Amino acid sequence: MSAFKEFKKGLWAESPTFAMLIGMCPAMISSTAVSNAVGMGLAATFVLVFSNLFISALRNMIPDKIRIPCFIVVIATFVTIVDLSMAAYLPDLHRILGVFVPLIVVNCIILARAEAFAYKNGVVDSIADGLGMGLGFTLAVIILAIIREPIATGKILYAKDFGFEGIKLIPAKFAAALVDKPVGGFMTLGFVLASINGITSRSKKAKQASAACAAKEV
Amino acid sequence: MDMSEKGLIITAAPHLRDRVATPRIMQVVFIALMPAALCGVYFFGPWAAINLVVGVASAVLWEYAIQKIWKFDITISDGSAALTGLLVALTLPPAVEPWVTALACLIAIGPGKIVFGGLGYNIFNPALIGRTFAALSWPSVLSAGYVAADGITAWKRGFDVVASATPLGLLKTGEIGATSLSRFYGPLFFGNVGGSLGETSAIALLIGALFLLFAGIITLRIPLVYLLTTAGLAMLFNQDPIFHLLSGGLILGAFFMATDYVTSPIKPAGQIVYAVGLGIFTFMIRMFGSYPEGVAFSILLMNCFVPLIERFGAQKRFGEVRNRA
Amino acid sequence: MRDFIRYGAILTVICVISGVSLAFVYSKTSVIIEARQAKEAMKAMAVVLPSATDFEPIPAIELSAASGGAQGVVEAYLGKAAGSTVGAIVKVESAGYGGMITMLVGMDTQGVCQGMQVISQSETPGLGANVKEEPFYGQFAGKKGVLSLVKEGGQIDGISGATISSKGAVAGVNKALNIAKALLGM
Amino acid sequence: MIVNSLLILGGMGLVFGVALAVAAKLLAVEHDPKVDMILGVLPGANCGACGYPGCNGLAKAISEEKAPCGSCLVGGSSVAAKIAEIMGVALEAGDGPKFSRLMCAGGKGIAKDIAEYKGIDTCAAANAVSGGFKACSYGCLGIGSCVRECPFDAMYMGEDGLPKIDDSKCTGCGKCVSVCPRKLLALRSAEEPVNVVCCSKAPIPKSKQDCSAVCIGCQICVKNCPTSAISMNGTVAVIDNSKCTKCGICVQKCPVKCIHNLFGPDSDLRVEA
Amino acid sequence: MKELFIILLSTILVNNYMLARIMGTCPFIGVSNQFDTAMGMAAAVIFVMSLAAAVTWMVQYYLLVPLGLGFLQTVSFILVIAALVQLIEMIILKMSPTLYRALGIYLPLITTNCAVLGVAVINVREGYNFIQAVISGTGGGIGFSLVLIAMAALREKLNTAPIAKSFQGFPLALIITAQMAMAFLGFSGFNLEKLFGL
Amino acid sequence: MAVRTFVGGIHPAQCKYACDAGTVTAPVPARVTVPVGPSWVGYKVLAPKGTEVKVGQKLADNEGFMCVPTHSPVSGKVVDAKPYRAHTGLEFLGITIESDGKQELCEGIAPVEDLDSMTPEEIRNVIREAGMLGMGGAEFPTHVKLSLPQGVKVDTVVVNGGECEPYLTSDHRMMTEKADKVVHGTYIVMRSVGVKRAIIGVEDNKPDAIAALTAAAGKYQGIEVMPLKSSYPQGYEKAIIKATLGREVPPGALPFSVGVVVVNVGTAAAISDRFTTGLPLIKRYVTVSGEAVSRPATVEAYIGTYASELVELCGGVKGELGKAIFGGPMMGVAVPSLDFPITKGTSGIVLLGRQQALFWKEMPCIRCGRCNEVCPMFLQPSEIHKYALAEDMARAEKLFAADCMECGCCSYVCPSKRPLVQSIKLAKQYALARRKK
Repeated sequence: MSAFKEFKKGLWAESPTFAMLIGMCPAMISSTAVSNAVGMGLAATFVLVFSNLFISALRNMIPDKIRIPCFIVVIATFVTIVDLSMAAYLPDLHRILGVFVPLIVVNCIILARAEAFAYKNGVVDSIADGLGMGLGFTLAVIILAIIREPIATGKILYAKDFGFEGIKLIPAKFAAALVDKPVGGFMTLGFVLASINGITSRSKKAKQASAACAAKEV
Repeated sequence: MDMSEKGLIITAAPHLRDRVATPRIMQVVFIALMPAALCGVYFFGPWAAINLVVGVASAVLWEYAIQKIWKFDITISDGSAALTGLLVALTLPPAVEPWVTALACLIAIGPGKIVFGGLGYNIFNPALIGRTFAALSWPSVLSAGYVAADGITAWKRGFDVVASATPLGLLKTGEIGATSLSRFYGPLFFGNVGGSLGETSAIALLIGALFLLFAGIITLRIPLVYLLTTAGLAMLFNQDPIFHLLSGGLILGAFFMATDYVTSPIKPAGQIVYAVGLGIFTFMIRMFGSYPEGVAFSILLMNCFVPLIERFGAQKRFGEVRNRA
Repeated sequence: MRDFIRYGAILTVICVISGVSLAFVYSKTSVIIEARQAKEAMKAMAVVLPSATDFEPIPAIELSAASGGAQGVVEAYLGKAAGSTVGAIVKVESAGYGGMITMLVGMDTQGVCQGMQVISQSETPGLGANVKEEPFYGQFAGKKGVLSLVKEGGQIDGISGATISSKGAVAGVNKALNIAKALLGM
Repeated sequence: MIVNSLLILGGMGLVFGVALAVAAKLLAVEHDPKVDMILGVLPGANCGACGYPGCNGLAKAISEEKAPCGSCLVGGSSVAAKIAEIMGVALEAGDGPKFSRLMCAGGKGIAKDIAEYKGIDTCAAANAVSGGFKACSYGCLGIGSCVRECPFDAMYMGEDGLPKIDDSKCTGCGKCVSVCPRKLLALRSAEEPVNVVCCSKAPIPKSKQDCSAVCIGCQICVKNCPTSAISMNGTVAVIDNSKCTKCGICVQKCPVKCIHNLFGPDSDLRVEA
Repeated sequence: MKELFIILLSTILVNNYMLARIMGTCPFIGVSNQFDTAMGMAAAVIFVMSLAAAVTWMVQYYLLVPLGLGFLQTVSFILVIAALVQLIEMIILKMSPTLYRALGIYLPLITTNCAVLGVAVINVREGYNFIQAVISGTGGGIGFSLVLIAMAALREKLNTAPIAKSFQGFPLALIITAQMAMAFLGFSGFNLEKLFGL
Repeated sequence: MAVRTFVGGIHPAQCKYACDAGTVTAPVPARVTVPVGPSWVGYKVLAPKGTEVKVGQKLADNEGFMCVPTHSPVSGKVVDAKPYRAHTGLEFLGITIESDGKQELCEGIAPVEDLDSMTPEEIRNVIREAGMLGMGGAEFPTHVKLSLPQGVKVDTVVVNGGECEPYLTSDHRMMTEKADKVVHGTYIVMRSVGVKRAIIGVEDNKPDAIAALTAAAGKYQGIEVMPLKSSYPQGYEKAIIKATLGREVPPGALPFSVGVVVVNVGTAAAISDRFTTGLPLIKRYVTVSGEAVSRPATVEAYIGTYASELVELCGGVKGELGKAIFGGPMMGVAVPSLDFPITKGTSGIVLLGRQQALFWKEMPCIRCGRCNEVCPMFLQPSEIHKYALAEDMARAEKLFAADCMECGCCSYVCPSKRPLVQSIKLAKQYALARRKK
């Protein structure tokens, strides 16, 4: 039960990208296309789950003073595994994500979860947390990609590795190439965050108003 | 009757105010840009006129729509949106497809201005944000919008256009040499040369600039230092300084955009640092960058550093005696 | 003192485990990666010289002799089909607008260009970067002789607004064709 | 390859592990664990009502015994108790939670405006312009700087033009008290409900034309208080809460209705109004 | 000499780690809301990046390359960087508690500043020699710091602006970052060799 | 050489309607309320309710150094002596006298015969006893100004004839009509501080005043009349020192730190009055002007006269009254009604119509920098304003908010019509309060 709670929180309420605002660099790079987003998201999730697993399992062994180097070695190991596998099996994605695959190591999400959660919690909860956070990151990146990809290229779901040609949404002439660049990523994330803020504050207000009404009736 | 019951009005001193008001300043700048706009329309034909109208109208409409949707105060009456729209149109190619102008205005007004809290708080020159976004997003559409400046002939052709390159573009591609460019002086001065809608006619821009100077809206500090830095660098690198001064958006940028109050430093020393930076970046991008023109980029770049520039430099108070160590 | 040993030992153990597992994964994947890279290179070569089935690299000395000391020649292959030479592929670099454009150019034994592929470039996106798009590179297949842009009275439609990139690409193709001719002894 | 990688990474691990261990020994810094514990208990609103820079500052001050355990106004008694437990001291017996209360009844229709103010929309600014737009120079200006200052959204402007307090949200942090340029807000606990809600220091006799709820200094309350809890402090009556028995006689007798029970309807008092 | 200057200028302006390579976004957004903190962070980043560039270069060319262990690059680099940062953290805590308080949680997070690992990896990819690598690290640090400080000044200036509630804080910071990045695109394709006459 | 002036400042429309109207001498009012001050705390009322008083009789006094006595401007009976809400909104002790119309002089009112044999101390004492306050509006006790701290040497007396506020003409009239008295008063001030040189600075838009003063100054050694550029705030103490002598008074310092004593022309004339007629400060020139006054004029009025009476004297209110200002429109105080008595520092009453007084639409700051250019104190009003509005008073203080003298130039020129001065004043109050701590 608690494990499910740990899993759920990462998806939205404590979404690493939308709520905690960490791990933004890979989000910027990989949200240019839905396929890249899925690739980066799953890679990060894989690393998160396994690093959380190992760190929580070893947490009683790792002394406080050298915990960061230990965490980072564990994380880097899994990242390298992902990097090598991706180069072997998904070369096109590997080429697009380029230097950012090894840089998953320094994706703040992973170290932050190791530090803030896995080091303090049990193995099952940590796996759940890692999975939740990872999928939360994936979800966030996909949302960004769903906005960015069609604006930038006019198509959506283009994935060369899998032979998807993509679905045409707007004529290529109108596609804003800049959105494909980090500029568009930052802008998109900024507007998405603002919209989330706006929606949550509105729903909060509505909740308060209805609560106030209820209070009056009583 | 109701009013007198409220009693007299009390406010803090002073009880008199100058007649110059912000909307008036916007109007004056708008009018000062008219010679350049009319020159552009004359030389480039009907598309230019359509783009000007689309720019101004869409900027005002976007501002109205965004403020309406977000339930902000509607501020279109301050004239800044219309001015931004005009500047967007003037900095875009004359015959660019009008949807580009309209979208550039959306970017200028939305992310360029309103998200910062509206007029007075924007960090970057909104018009240039819009223009640069368009230039980087739809480069091929934009490059197709540069048309020949034929005056009457352009009007006779109507909506059929003849593509043309800009002098800086030719310089960049090496189609013209770096020296002895004096044959361009005349066209660059009067405006019968390829380029953005409002940037080609130096004489029209200078008339507007003089008007602004006499109206007390701008001082010469930023434009002059900017132009001198660019010309100086041109000479240093064995380029033709007059060609560099007259071509591209330098005059438009120096007098009408670099002097934008909101996005330039207030203190005189800061203004000089800002203007020197503008000159350096403009010339470097023109010479070594991948874009033929660097005015828009350099203004945006220096905009980033304005608050930083503003933080430096001690303030001299009245009567303050500096310690002589 | 105990801490020194303990800290050192723990970190060492973790590192050792990491090192061993990585070495294992590497040994497994490196084979696949190399194979794939080779296959990809082959694929690109197959595009620029469709008639060949086999590609034989040309030694550097021979290549430099053929290119006559020209700058920006990277490598070259002879295309073979059923044992006989059907053409040559030359990888060249040519100055574009934002930097070097690296491309692969294939030519058959008749001196007809069979195709061109841009391997890497750093041109302006949306403009010069279009050299890697089909509408541009597709024009080269089937062309013969010294190529030039339509603007200069030639056969190749340049990319509008990206004269330097287009010119650079054409110059690169011309250079490659020349070398290919030399390699094939034409 | 496996051996090499084993040696390299293992060696690096050994070197850095030992280096960090040495550094930890050499560069050890005294750190009071109490600070973290107290910080964990504090609400973390960083409101600054305690007078320290954020909760962190207060935690440090408490741990160094520079501030009393009950310094956090927002946290109230429960937090104070927890902090006292951490610090291992007994909590001083304090009074109940305090709430902000407005000591002015001069709302719309009661206190007169003499001018129309235009300018910066804060009470302090309006107060500084010709002494304010109200006839009474001591009454609430009703611009609502206190409402905007409240970090807990506990205040709102009532329809009578005076600020109102939502006790369910008010933490008694005192921010509103400090922002009022006329010092009209005060913190009161439910133990001290009866108050003279007028602060006018204007000379007696005061003009009832300016405000119909002004303490006119008639001393009827003083004379009628059975426990002599009311006295005149200059130009206004004040109630000594230690003597007040909440009988409600003064509330009933006040001719200008400027003595209020600030916690609930007047019927809570023993004598009905 | 010219060559080193080109590397320096290129890492500061043209290939700015933050705005052109998009590395270090989290500390960039996180630490730029206060000017003084940004200054402290800037100094720390320049220092750590230079040091990381130097040390990782040695690891690469004295350990990994001779033994053919290129695939251990990520692990060994990050291990070196993490340990170094932690040592520096301890030193700062000991020597200047004020600076430590100002940097707060961001000092350990320099470890996860992608720019630091990024500079190490990129130095190897570019095939820089030792001095070039160090210059590239310092330049990267300066470039990151420059935009960080400019950003902090921008955001402090906006503290008094009437920004819509939903845009306050991170959303606006991201939008500013986007516009700064757009301005920095002006440097793209910058031909520094030409500038220095090479 | 160009006409001397200071750096910064503005040139507002002059609107000096009452300039040519001559001076009206107000009749003896039936009732006056004489404010006791400057700060009424600690004042001893010498004429409590019910006392019969005569013209020039001392009503209240305080031993304090910063205090001057108050005298009755009329003869009659004290009907009230209690704090009242003055035009500034502060509470003042006011002594209300019902006049009997006889204007009997109090005993002991006599001119000073032997000025030349008096010591500076004695002169200062006479000035104090006559209740002299700075009549330009600041109401700073004159004898305090003239009492220099030990070791401080001054070389010049600057007489401030820079009446730069629009509408106001009282000093102008005073200088034209009573040039002799101004010059004589200047001479007395020079004696009291022992200097040989005095400069009467007058803006060059008052040629008749310059002519009259030059003629009068010829009788004395060392008194020079200097035309200054007509610019606001030329009449500000530090500005006029800069304009006349080119010296800059350091921040937070008083004029004597650069060897100067500044007095207002009105004060000089009042001092002369005391020495030649024996009368203390009981009358002053007040300009009643503005678009909402029927017949703008300068009135010689008794201190304590109600503003409403003076307005009636000038033909009453014209049109709809929107705003009434005590003092000039740049630095004066907007009052809630005309039911306030004038004080020793009230140089004018300006009435504006409702349309004119309605607030300008406030817009966001566009950072045009006009405020920086005009600030005579070289401050950055827009920045201080920004932080003051954000209630970041510490930062506002760091930008030297306390140096502001509230001349109003920044608010005047602001194209976005922002309340710069008001906010800076708040920051200044904060700074001063903090400094007191």
